[in-house]
Amino acid sequence: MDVLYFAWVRERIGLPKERVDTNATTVAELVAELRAREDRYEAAFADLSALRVAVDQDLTDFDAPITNAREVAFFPPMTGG
Amino acid sequence: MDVLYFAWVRERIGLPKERVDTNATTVAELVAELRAREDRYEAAFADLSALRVAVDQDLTDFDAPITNAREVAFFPPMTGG
Amino acid sequence: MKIAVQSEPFDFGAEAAGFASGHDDQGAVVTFTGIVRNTADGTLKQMRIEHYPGMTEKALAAIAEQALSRWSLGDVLVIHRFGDLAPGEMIMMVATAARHRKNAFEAAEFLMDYLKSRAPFWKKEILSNGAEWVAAKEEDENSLKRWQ
Amino acid sequence: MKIAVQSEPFDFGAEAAGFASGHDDQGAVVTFTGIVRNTADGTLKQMRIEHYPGMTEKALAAIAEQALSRWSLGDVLVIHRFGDLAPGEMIMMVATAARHRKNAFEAAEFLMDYLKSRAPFWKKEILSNGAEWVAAKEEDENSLKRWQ
Repeated sequence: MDVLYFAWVRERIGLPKERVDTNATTVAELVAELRAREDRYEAAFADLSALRVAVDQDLTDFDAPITNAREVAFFPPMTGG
Repeated sequence: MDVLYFAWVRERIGLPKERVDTNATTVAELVAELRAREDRYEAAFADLSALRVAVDQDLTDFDAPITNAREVAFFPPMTGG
Repeated sequence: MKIAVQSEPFDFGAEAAGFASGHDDQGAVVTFTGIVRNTADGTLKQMRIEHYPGMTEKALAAIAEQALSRWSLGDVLVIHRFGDLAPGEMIMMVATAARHRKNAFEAAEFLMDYLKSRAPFWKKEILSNGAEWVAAKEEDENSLKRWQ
Repeated sequence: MKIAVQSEPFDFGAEAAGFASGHDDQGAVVTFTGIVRNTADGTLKQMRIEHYPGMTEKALAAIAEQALSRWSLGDVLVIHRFGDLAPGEMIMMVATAARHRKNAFEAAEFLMDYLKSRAPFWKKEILSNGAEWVAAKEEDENSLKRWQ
Protein backbone atom coordinates (compact mmCIF):
# COMPACT_ATOMS: atom_id res chain seq x y z
CA MET A 1 0.00 0.00 0.00
CA ASP A 2 0.97 3.66 -0.25
CA VAL A 3 1.87 5.36 3.01
CA LEU A 4 1.71 9.17 2.98
CA TYR A 5 3.14 11.67 5.44
CA PHE A 6 2.17 15.33 5.83
CA ALA A 7 3.46 18.43 7.63
CA TRP A 8 6.05 17.74 10.34
CA VAL A 9 5.53 13.97 10.03
CA ARG A 10 6.71 14.27 6.43
CA GLU A 11 9.65 16.41 7.51
CA ARG A 12 10.73 14.01 10.28
CA ILE A 13 10.52 10.93 8.11
CA GLY A 14 12.06 12.78 5.19
CA LEU A 15 9.67 11.78 2.42
CA PRO A 16 6.06 12.49 1.44
CA LYS A 17 5.10 9.00 0.28
CA GLU A 18 6.41 5.48 0.09
CA ARG A 19 5.30 2.04 -0.97
CA VAL A 20 5.11 -0.35 2.02
CA ASP A 21 4.64 -4.10 1.78
CA THR A 22 3.18 -5.24 5.03
CA ASN A 23 1.11 -7.94 6.66
CA ALA A 24 -0.18 -5.49 9.24
CA THR A 25 -3.96 -5.75 9.63
CA THR A 26 -4.51 -2.51 11.57
CA VAL A 27 -3.06 0.97 11.55
CA ALA A 28 -1.49 0.29 14.96
CA GLU A 29 0.34 -2.78 13.61
CA LEU A 30 1.60 -0.74 10.65
CA VAL A 31 2.85 1.96 13.02
CA ALA A 32 4.70 -0.66 15.10
CA GLU A 33 6.40 -1.98 11.95
CA LEU A 34 7.42 1.51 10.83
CA ARG A 35 8.73 2.51 14.27
CA ALA A 36 10.99 -0.54 14.31
CA ARG A 37 12.62 0.49 11.04
CA GLU A 38 14.76 3.54 11.83
CA ASP A 39 15.16 6.38 14.29
CA ARG A 40 13.41 8.90 12.06
CA TYR A 41 10.25 6.76 12.07
CA GLU A 42 10.56 6.24 15.82
CA ALA A 43 10.83 10.04 16.18
CA ALA A 44 7.79 10.68 13.99
CA PHE A 45 5.58 8.12 15.73
CA ALA A 46 6.81 8.64 19.31
CA ASP A 47 3.62 10.36 20.48
CA LEU A 48 0.55 8.91 18.80
CA SER A 49 -1.73 11.37 20.59
CA ALA A 50 -0.11 14.07 18.43
CA LEU A 51 -0.95 12.19 15.22
CA ARG A 52 -4.01 11.63 13.08
CA VAL A 53 -4.52 8.91 10.50
CA ALA A 54 -6.61 8.54 7.35
CA VAL A 55 -7.23 5.24 5.59
CA ASP A 56 -8.17 5.61 1.94
CA GLN A 57 -8.68 9.34 2.53
CA ASP A 58 -11.12 8.97 5.42
CA LEU A 59 -10.14 10.09 8.91
CA THR A 60 -10.13 7.14 11.28
CA ASP A 61 -8.30 5.87 14.38
CA PHE A 62 -5.34 3.64 15.08
CA ASP A 63 -7.50 0.54 15.60
CA ALA A 64 -8.84 0.76 12.04
CA PRO A 65 -8.31 -2.28 9.77
CA ILE A 66 -6.06 -1.78 6.74
CA THR A 67 -6.16 -5.22 5.15
CA ASN A 68 -7.69 -3.92 1.92
CA ALA A 69 -6.42 -0.36 2.15
CA ARG A 70 -4.72 1.26 -0.84
CA GLU A 71 -3.53 4.36 1.02
CA VAL A 72 -2.72 5.17 4.65
CA ALA A 73 -1.77 8.73 5.65
CA PHE A 74 -0.23 10.06 8.85
CA PHE A 75 -0.25 13.71 9.85
CA PRO A 76 -0.58 16.09 12.81
CA PRO A 77 -3.96 17.59 13.82
CA MET A 78 -5.26 19.75 10.98
CA THR A 79 -5.03 23.52 10.99
CA GLY A 80 -7.26 24.66 8.13
CA GLY A 81 -9.38 27.77 7.84
CA MET B 1 -42.81 70.29 19.60
CA ASP B 2 -42.78 68.18 16.43
CA VAL B 3 -44.70 64.93 16.61
CA LEU B 4 -43.78 62.34 13.98
CA TYR B 5 -45.60 59.19 12.92
CA PHE B 6 -44.19 56.24 10.97
CA ALA B 7 -45.49 53.13 9.20
CA TRP B 8 -49.11 52.24 10.02
CA VAL B 9 -49.28 54.88 12.73
CA ARG B 10 -48.63 57.47 10.02
CA GLU B 11 -51.24 55.86 7.79
CA ARG B 12 -53.89 55.75 10.50
CA ILE B 13 -53.37 59.32 11.60
CA GLY B 14 -53.01 60.44 8.00
CA LEU B 15 -49.90 62.58 8.26
CA PRO B 16 -46.17 62.07 8.83
CA LYS B 17 -45.52 65.04 11.10
CA GLU B 18 -47.31 67.82 12.90
CA ARG B 19 -46.54 70.67 15.24
CA VAL B 20 -48.22 70.13 18.63
CA ASP B 21 -48.46 72.75 21.38
CA THR B 22 -48.89 70.93 24.63
CA ASN B 23 -48.37 71.20 28.36
CA ALA B 24 -47.92 67.43 28.63
CA THR B 25 -44.86 66.56 30.72
CA THR B 26 -44.59 62.90 29.74
CA VAL B 27 -45.13 60.84 26.60
CA ALA B 28 -48.17 59.21 28.26
CA GLU B 29 -49.78 62.62 28.85
CA LEU B 30 -49.14 63.60 25.24
CA VAL B 31 -50.73 60.35 24.06
CA ALA B 32 -53.80 61.03 26.23
CA GLU B 33 -54.14 64.50 24.66
CA LEU B 34 -53.81 63.14 21.13
CA ARG B 35 -56.29 60.30 21.72
CA ALA B 36 -58.89 62.79 22.88
CA ARG B 37 -58.62 64.72 19.62
CA GLU B 38 -60.22 62.55 16.96
CA ASP B 39 -61.11 58.97 16.12
CA ARG B 40 -58.07 58.49 13.88
CA TYR B 41 -55.77 59.28 16.84
CA GLU B 42 -57.83 57.06 19.11
CA ALA B 43 -57.45 54.26 16.50
CA ALA B 44 -53.70 54.77 16.22
CA PHE B 45 -53.08 54.83 19.97
CA ALA B 46 -55.65 52.21 21.01
CA ASP B 47 -53.05 49.57 21.88
CA LEU B 48 -49.92 51.11 23.36
CA SER B 49 -48.24 47.70 23.61
CA ALA B 50 -48.12 47.74 19.79
CA LEU B 51 -46.34 51.10 19.76
CA ARG B 52 -42.84 52.36 20.35
CA VAL B 53 -41.78 55.92 21.09
CA ALA B 54 -38.63 57.96 20.55
CA VAL B 55 -37.98 61.31 22.21
CA ASP B 56 -35.44 63.45 20.37
CA GLN B 57 -34.52 60.40 18.28
CA ASP B 58 -33.77 58.12 21.22
CA LEU B 59 -35.96 55.10 21.91
CA THR B 60 -37.62 55.42 25.28
CA ASP B 61 -40.85 54.46 27.06
CA PHE B 62 -44.20 56.08 27.70
CA ASP B 63 -43.17 57.37 31.13
CA ALA B 64 -40.39 59.46 29.63
CA PRO B 65 -40.43 63.22 30.29
CA ILE B 66 -40.93 65.49 27.27
CA THR B 67 -40.82 68.91 28.88
CA ASN B 68 -37.78 70.00 26.86
CA ALA B 69 -38.27 67.69 23.90
CA ARG B 70 -38.05 69.05 20.37
CA GLU B 71 -39.31 65.90 18.67
CA VAL B 72 -41.47 62.95 19.72
CA ALA B 73 -42.03 60.04 17.32
CA PHE B 74 -44.55 57.19 17.44
CA PHE B 75 -44.24 54.00 15.42
CA PRO B 76 -44.79 50.24 15.50
CA PRO B 77 -42.01 47.82 16.51
CA MET B 78 -39.17 48.09 14.02
CA THR B 79 -38.60 45.57 11.26
CA GLY B 80 -35.16 46.37 9.89
CA GLY B 81 -32.53 44.05 8.51
CA MET C 1 -16.34 52.26 10.84
CA LYS C 2 -18.71 52.97 7.98
CA ILE C 3 -22.45 53.55 8.37
CA ALA C 4 -24.57 54.28 5.31
CA VAL C 5 -28.34 54.76 4.99
CA GLN C 6 -29.30 55.16 1.37
CA SER C 7 -32.00 54.56 -1.22
CA GLU C 8 -29.53 53.58 -3.98
CA PRO C 9 -28.34 50.00 -4.41
CA PHE C 10 -24.93 49.18 -2.99
CA ASP C 11 -22.28 47.03 -4.66
CA PHE C 12 -22.05 44.10 -2.25
CA GLY C 13 -19.01 42.55 -3.92
CA ALA C 14 -17.07 45.81 -3.94
CA GLU C 15 -18.09 46.68 -0.36
CA ALA C 16 -17.19 43.21 0.93
CA ALA C 17 -13.86 43.11 -0.93
CA GLY C 18 -12.97 46.66 0.12
CA PHE C 19 -13.81 45.90 3.73
CA ALA C 20 -11.77 42.68 3.79
CA SER C 21 -8.69 44.01 2.01
CA GLY C 22 -5.73 45.74 3.51
CA HIS C 23 -5.90 44.04 6.92
CA ASP C 24 -2.88 41.96 7.78
CA ASP C 25 -3.69 42.14 11.49
CA GLN C 26 -7.29 40.84 11.28
CA GLY C 27 -7.66 37.16 10.43
CA ALA C 28 -11.43 36.94 10.15
CA VAL C 29 -14.07 38.83 8.18
CA VAL C 30 -17.79 38.02 8.40
CA THR C 31 -20.45 39.58 6.21
CA PHE C 32 -24.21 39.30 6.40
CA THR C 33 -26.46 40.38 3.55
CA GLY C 34 -30.23 40.70 3.73
CA ILE C 35 -32.09 40.07 0.49
CA VAL C 36 -35.75 40.82 -0.35
CA ARG C 37 -37.41 37.41 -0.25
CA ASN C 38 -40.43 36.82 -2.43
CA THR C 39 -43.59 35.40 -0.89
CA ALA C 40 -44.10 31.63 -1.32
CA ASP C 41 -46.65 32.28 -4.07
CA GLY C 42 -44.46 34.86 -5.87
CA THR C 43 -46.88 37.77 -5.36
CA LEU C 44 -44.40 40.28 -3.95
CA LYS C 45 -43.99 43.26 -6.27
CA GLN C 46 -41.95 45.54 -4.03
CA MET C 47 -40.63 45.67 -0.50
CA ARG C 48 -41.13 49.26 0.65
CA ILE C 49 -38.78 50.29 3.44
CA GLU C 50 -39.62 53.35 5.48
CA HIS C 51 -37.18 54.85 7.95
CA TYR C 52 -36.77 57.75 10.36
CA PRO C 53 -34.19 60.08 8.82
CA GLY C 54 -31.84 61.41 11.44
CA MET C 55 -32.63 58.78 14.03
CA THR C 56 -31.67 55.91 11.71
CA GLU C 57 -28.06 57.02 11.32
CA LYS C 58 -27.78 57.68 15.08
CA ALA C 59 -29.26 54.28 15.96
CA LEU C 60 -27.01 52.39 13.54
CA ALA C 61 -23.91 54.23 14.77
CA ALA C 62 -24.87 53.47 18.38
CA ILE C 63 -25.32 49.77 17.59
CA ALA C 64 -21.97 49.66 15.78
CA GLU C 65 -20.25 51.46 18.69
CA GLN C 66 -21.72 48.93 21.08
CA ALA C 67 -20.30 46.09 19.00
CA LEU C 68 -16.88 47.78 18.89
CA SER C 69 -16.83 48.22 22.65
CA ARG C 70 -18.02 44.69 23.36
CA TRP C 71 -15.77 42.68 21.04
CA SER C 72 -12.22 43.18 19.94
CA LEU C 73 -12.90 44.23 16.36
CA GLY C 74 -10.72 45.75 13.68
CA ASP C 75 -13.59 47.32 11.78
CA VAL C 76 -17.38 47.42 11.35
CA LEU C 77 -19.55 48.26 8.33
CA VAL C 78 -23.32 48.77 8.15
CA ILE C 79 -25.23 49.68 4.98
CA HIS C 80 -29.04 49.80 4.96
CA ARG C 81 -31.31 50.85 2.13
CA PHE C 82 -34.75 52.44 2.21
CA GLY C 83 -37.38 52.98 -0.47
CA ASP C 84 -38.84 50.43 -2.89
CA LEU C 85 -36.86 47.24 -3.51
CA ALA C 86 -37.70 44.36 -5.85
CA PRO C 87 -37.51 40.66 -4.83
CA GLY C 88 -33.88 39.50 -4.97
CA GLU C 89 -32.50 42.99 -4.29
CA MET C 90 -30.15 43.49 -1.36
CA ILE C 91 -31.66 45.41 1.54
CA MET C 92 -28.65 45.73 3.76
CA MET C 93 -25.30 44.35 4.79
CA VAL C 94 -23.09 44.30 7.84
CA ALA C 95 -19.45 43.30 8.00
CA THR C 96 -17.09 42.72 10.90
CA ALA C 97 -13.33 42.17 10.99
CA ALA C 98 -11.57 40.62 13.97
CA ARG C 99 -8.41 38.73 14.83
CA HIS C 100 -10.40 35.57 15.54
CA ARG C 101 -13.51 34.16 13.92
CA LYS C 102 -15.56 33.83 17.10
CA ASN C 103 -15.53 37.60 17.67
CA ALA C 104 -16.29 38.35 14.02
CA PHE C 105 -19.26 35.96 13.97
CA GLU C 106 -20.68 37.05 17.32
CA ALA C 107 -20.39 40.75 16.54
CA ALA C 108 -22.12 40.27 13.16
CA GLU C 109 -24.98 38.38 14.81
CA PHE C 110 -25.24 41.05 17.49
CA LEU C 111 -25.39 43.81 14.86
CA MET C 112 -28.13 41.94 13.00
CA ASP C 113 -30.18 41.23 16.12
CA TYR C 114 -30.10 44.87 17.17
CA LEU C 115 -30.61 46.24 13.70
CA LYS C 116 -33.70 44.03 13.23
CA SER C 117 -35.52 45.35 16.28
CA ARG C 118 -33.85 48.60 17.34
CA ALA C 119 -33.07 50.52 14.18
CA PRO C 120 -36.04 52.60 12.95
CA PHE C 121 -36.93 50.78 9.73
CA TRP C 122 -40.36 49.45 8.80
CA LYS C 123 -41.08 47.09 5.94
CA LYS C 124 -44.25 47.01 3.90
CA GLU C 125 -44.90 44.29 1.36
CA ILE C 126 -46.49 45.61 -1.82
CA LEU C 127 -48.24 42.52 -3.20
CA SER C 128 -50.06 41.98 -6.48
CA ASN C 129 -53.28 41.82 -4.46
CA GLY C 130 -52.74 44.46 -1.78
CA ALA C 131 -50.16 45.69 0.69
CA GLU C 132 -49.21 44.72 4.21
CA TRP C 133 -46.88 45.97 6.93
CA VAL C 134 -44.45 43.27 8.00
CA ALA C 135 -45.13 42.45 11.64
CA ALA C 136 -42.23 42.35 14.10
CA LYS C 137 -41.46 38.78 15.16
CA GLU C 138 -41.38 37.77 18.79
CA GLU C 139 -38.45 35.58 17.82
CA ASP C 140 -36.46 38.67 16.79
CA GLU C 141 -37.21 40.40 20.07
CA ASN C 142 -36.16 37.23 21.92
CA SER C 143 -32.86 37.12 20.01
CA LEU C 144 -31.81 40.29 21.83
CA LYS C 145 -31.91 38.54 25.21
CA ARG C 146 -28.77 36.64 24.32
CA TRP C 147 -26.81 39.89 24.47
CA GLN C 148 -28.32 41.40 27.62
CA MET D 1 -22.85 23.87 -3.97
CA LYS D 2 -19.35 24.92 -4.97
CA ILE D 3 -16.16 23.49 -3.46
CA ALA D 4 -12.79 24.71 -4.71
CA VAL D 5 -9.26 23.84 -3.54
CA GLN D 6 -6.71 25.91 -5.37
CA SER D 7 -3.32 27.59 -5.15
CA GLU D 8 -4.42 30.71 -7.08
CA PRO D 9 -5.99 33.69 -5.31
CA PHE D 10 -9.77 33.96 -5.50
CA ASP D 11 -11.75 37.13 -6.10
CA PHE D 12 -13.66 37.47 -2.82
CA GLY D 13 -15.86 40.33 -4.03
CA ALA D 14 -16.87 38.52 -7.21
CA GLU D 15 -17.42 35.21 -5.40
CA ALA D 16 -19.49 36.83 -2.65
CA ALA D 17 -21.57 38.88 -5.09
CA GLY D 18 -22.09 35.92 -7.43
CA PHE D 19 -23.14 33.72 -4.53
CA ALA D 20 -25.59 36.30 -3.15
CA SER D 21 -27.20 37.25 -6.45
CA GLY D 22 -30.08 35.61 -8.18
CA HIS D 23 -31.81 34.36 -5.02
CA ASP D 24 -35.25 35.77 -4.45
CA ASP D 25 -36.18 32.87 -2.19
CA GLN D 26 -33.25 33.18 0.24
CA GLY D 27 -33.30 36.19 2.54
CA ALA D 28 -29.93 35.77 4.24
CA VAL D 29 -26.37 35.33 3.01
CA VAL D 30 -23.41 34.97 5.38
CA THR D 31 -19.78 34.91 4.27
CA PHE D 32 -16.66 34.18 6.27
CA THR D 33 -13.20 35.01 4.97
CA GLY D 34 -9.94 33.89 6.54
CA ILE D 35 -6.98 36.22 6.05
CA VAL D 36 -3.28 35.55 6.71
CA ARG D 37 -2.56 37.45 9.91
CA ASN D 38 0.92 38.75 10.50
CA THR D 39 2.69 37.99 13.77
CA ALA D 40 2.55 40.75 16.40
CA ASP D 41 6.15 41.70 15.61
CA GLY D 42 5.59 41.67 11.82
CA THR D 43 8.07 38.84 11.13
CA LEU D 44 5.77 36.66 9.00
CA LYS D 45 7.08 36.36 5.45
CA GLN D 46 4.75 33.65 4.15
CA MET D 47 2.06 31.34 5.40
CA ARG D 48 2.70 27.98 3.71
CA ILE D 49 -0.39 25.82 3.47
CA GLU D 50 0.06 22.11 2.81
CA HIS D 51 -2.87 19.87 2.00
CA TYR D 52 -3.71 16.28 1.07
CA PRO D 53 -4.80 16.32 -2.57
CA GLY D 54 -7.76 14.04 -3.13
CA MET D 55 -8.77 13.83 0.51
CA THR D 56 -9.15 17.61 0.84
CA GLU D 57 -11.89 17.88 -1.80
CA LYS D 58 -13.69 14.85 -0.32
CA ALA D 59 -13.50 16.22 3.22
CA LEU D 60 -14.76 19.68 2.22
CA ALA D 61 -17.63 18.20 0.20
CA ALA D 62 -18.58 15.96 3.14
CA ILE D 63 -18.59 18.95 5.52
CA ALA D 64 -20.71 20.99 3.10
CA GLU D 65 -23.14 18.08 2.64
CA GLN D 66 -23.46 17.80 6.41
CA ALA D 67 -24.34 21.50 6.62
CA LEU D 68 -26.92 21.13 3.84
CA SER D 69 -28.57 18.19 5.57
CA ARG D 70 -28.56 19.84 8.97
CA TRP D 71 -29.89 23.30 8.13
CA SER D 72 -32.38 24.47 5.58
CA LEU D 73 -29.97 26.15 3.16
CA GLY D 74 -30.34 27.44 -0.36
CA ASP D 75 -26.66 27.12 -1.20
CA VAL D 76 -23.16 26.59 0.19
CA LEU D 77 -19.75 27.70 -1.08
CA VAL D 78 -16.27 26.70 0.16
CA ILE D 79 -13.01 27.93 -1.36
CA HIS D 80 -9.65 27.09 0.27
CA ARG D 81 -6.18 27.90 -1.00
CA PHE D 82 -2.91 26.06 -0.53
CA GLY D 83 0.70 27.03 -1.20
CA ASP D 84 2.54 30.16 -0.07
CA LEU D 85 0.45 33.18 0.95
CA ALA D 86 1.63 36.61 2.08
CA PRO D 87 0.25 38.44 5.14
CA GLY D 88 -3.07 40.07 4.25
CA GLU D 89 -3.88 37.51 1.54
CA MET D 90 -7.13 35.60 1.76
CA ILE D 91 -6.73 31.93 2.66
CA MET D 92 -10.28 30.77 2.30
CA MET D 93 -13.95 31.69 2.34
CA VAL D 94 -17.25 30.01 3.04
CA ALA D 95 -20.70 31.32 2.19
CA THR D 96 -24.18 30.16 3.13
CA ALA D 97 -27.60 31.24 1.87
CA ALA D 98 -30.79 30.56 3.81
CA ARG D 99 -34.30 31.88 4.19
CA HIS D 100 -33.54 33.12 7.70
CA ARG D 101 -30.40 34.57 9.20
CA LYS D 102 -30.12 32.12 12.10
CA ASN D 103 -29.62 29.18 9.74
CA ALA D 104 -27.18 31.08 7.54
CA PHE D 105 -25.06 32.13 10.55
CA GLU D 106 -25.12 28.73 12.25
CA ALA D 107 -24.25 26.84 9.09
CA ALA D 108 -21.33 29.19 8.36
CA GLU D 109 -19.97 28.73 11.88
CA PHE D 110 -20.40 24.96 11.58
CA LEU D 111 -18.52 24.92 8.27
CA MET D 112 -15.69 26.93 9.80
CA ASP D 113 -15.45 24.80 12.93
CA TYR D 114 -15.24 21.58 10.90
CA LEU D 115 -12.96 23.01 8.27
CA LYS D 116 -10.51 24.19 10.96
CA SER D 117 -10.03 20.77 12.53
CA ARG D 118 -11.29 18.16 10.06
CA ALA D 119 -10.14 19.24 6.62
CA PRO D 120 -6.58 18.10 5.81
CA PHE D 121 -4.72 21.41 5.74
CA TRP D 122 -1.61 22.27 7.70
CA LYS D 123 -0.17 25.74 8.13
CA LYS D 124 3.50 26.59 8.49
CA GLU D 125 4.65 30.10 9.33
CA ILE D 126 7.72 31.11 7.36
CA LEU D 127 9.23 33.82 9.56
CA SER D 128 12.17 36.12 8.96
CA ASN D 129 14.05 34.15 11.62
CA GLY D 130 12.90 30.58 10.99
CA ALA D 131 9.81 28.54 10.32
CA GLU D 132 7.20 26.91 12.52
CA TRP D 133 4.21 24.61 12.08
CA VAL D 134 1.06 26.19 13.47
CA ALA D 135 -0.17 24.04 16.35
CA ALA D 136 -3.81 22.97 16.45
CA LYS D 137 -5.70 24.80 19.19
CA GLU D 138 -7.62 22.95 21.87
CA GLU D 139 -10.17 25.75 21.56
CA ASP D 140 -10.81 24.77 17.92
CA GLU D 141 -11.29 21.11 18.83
CA ASN D 142 -13.67 22.19 21.60
CA SER D 143 -15.70 24.28 19.16
CA LEU D 144 -16.80 21.07 17.45
CA LYS D 145 -18.59 19.86 20.59
CA ARG D 146 -21.30 22.42 20.02
CA TRP D 147 -22.41 20.50 16.92
CA GLN D 148 -22.21 16.93 18.27
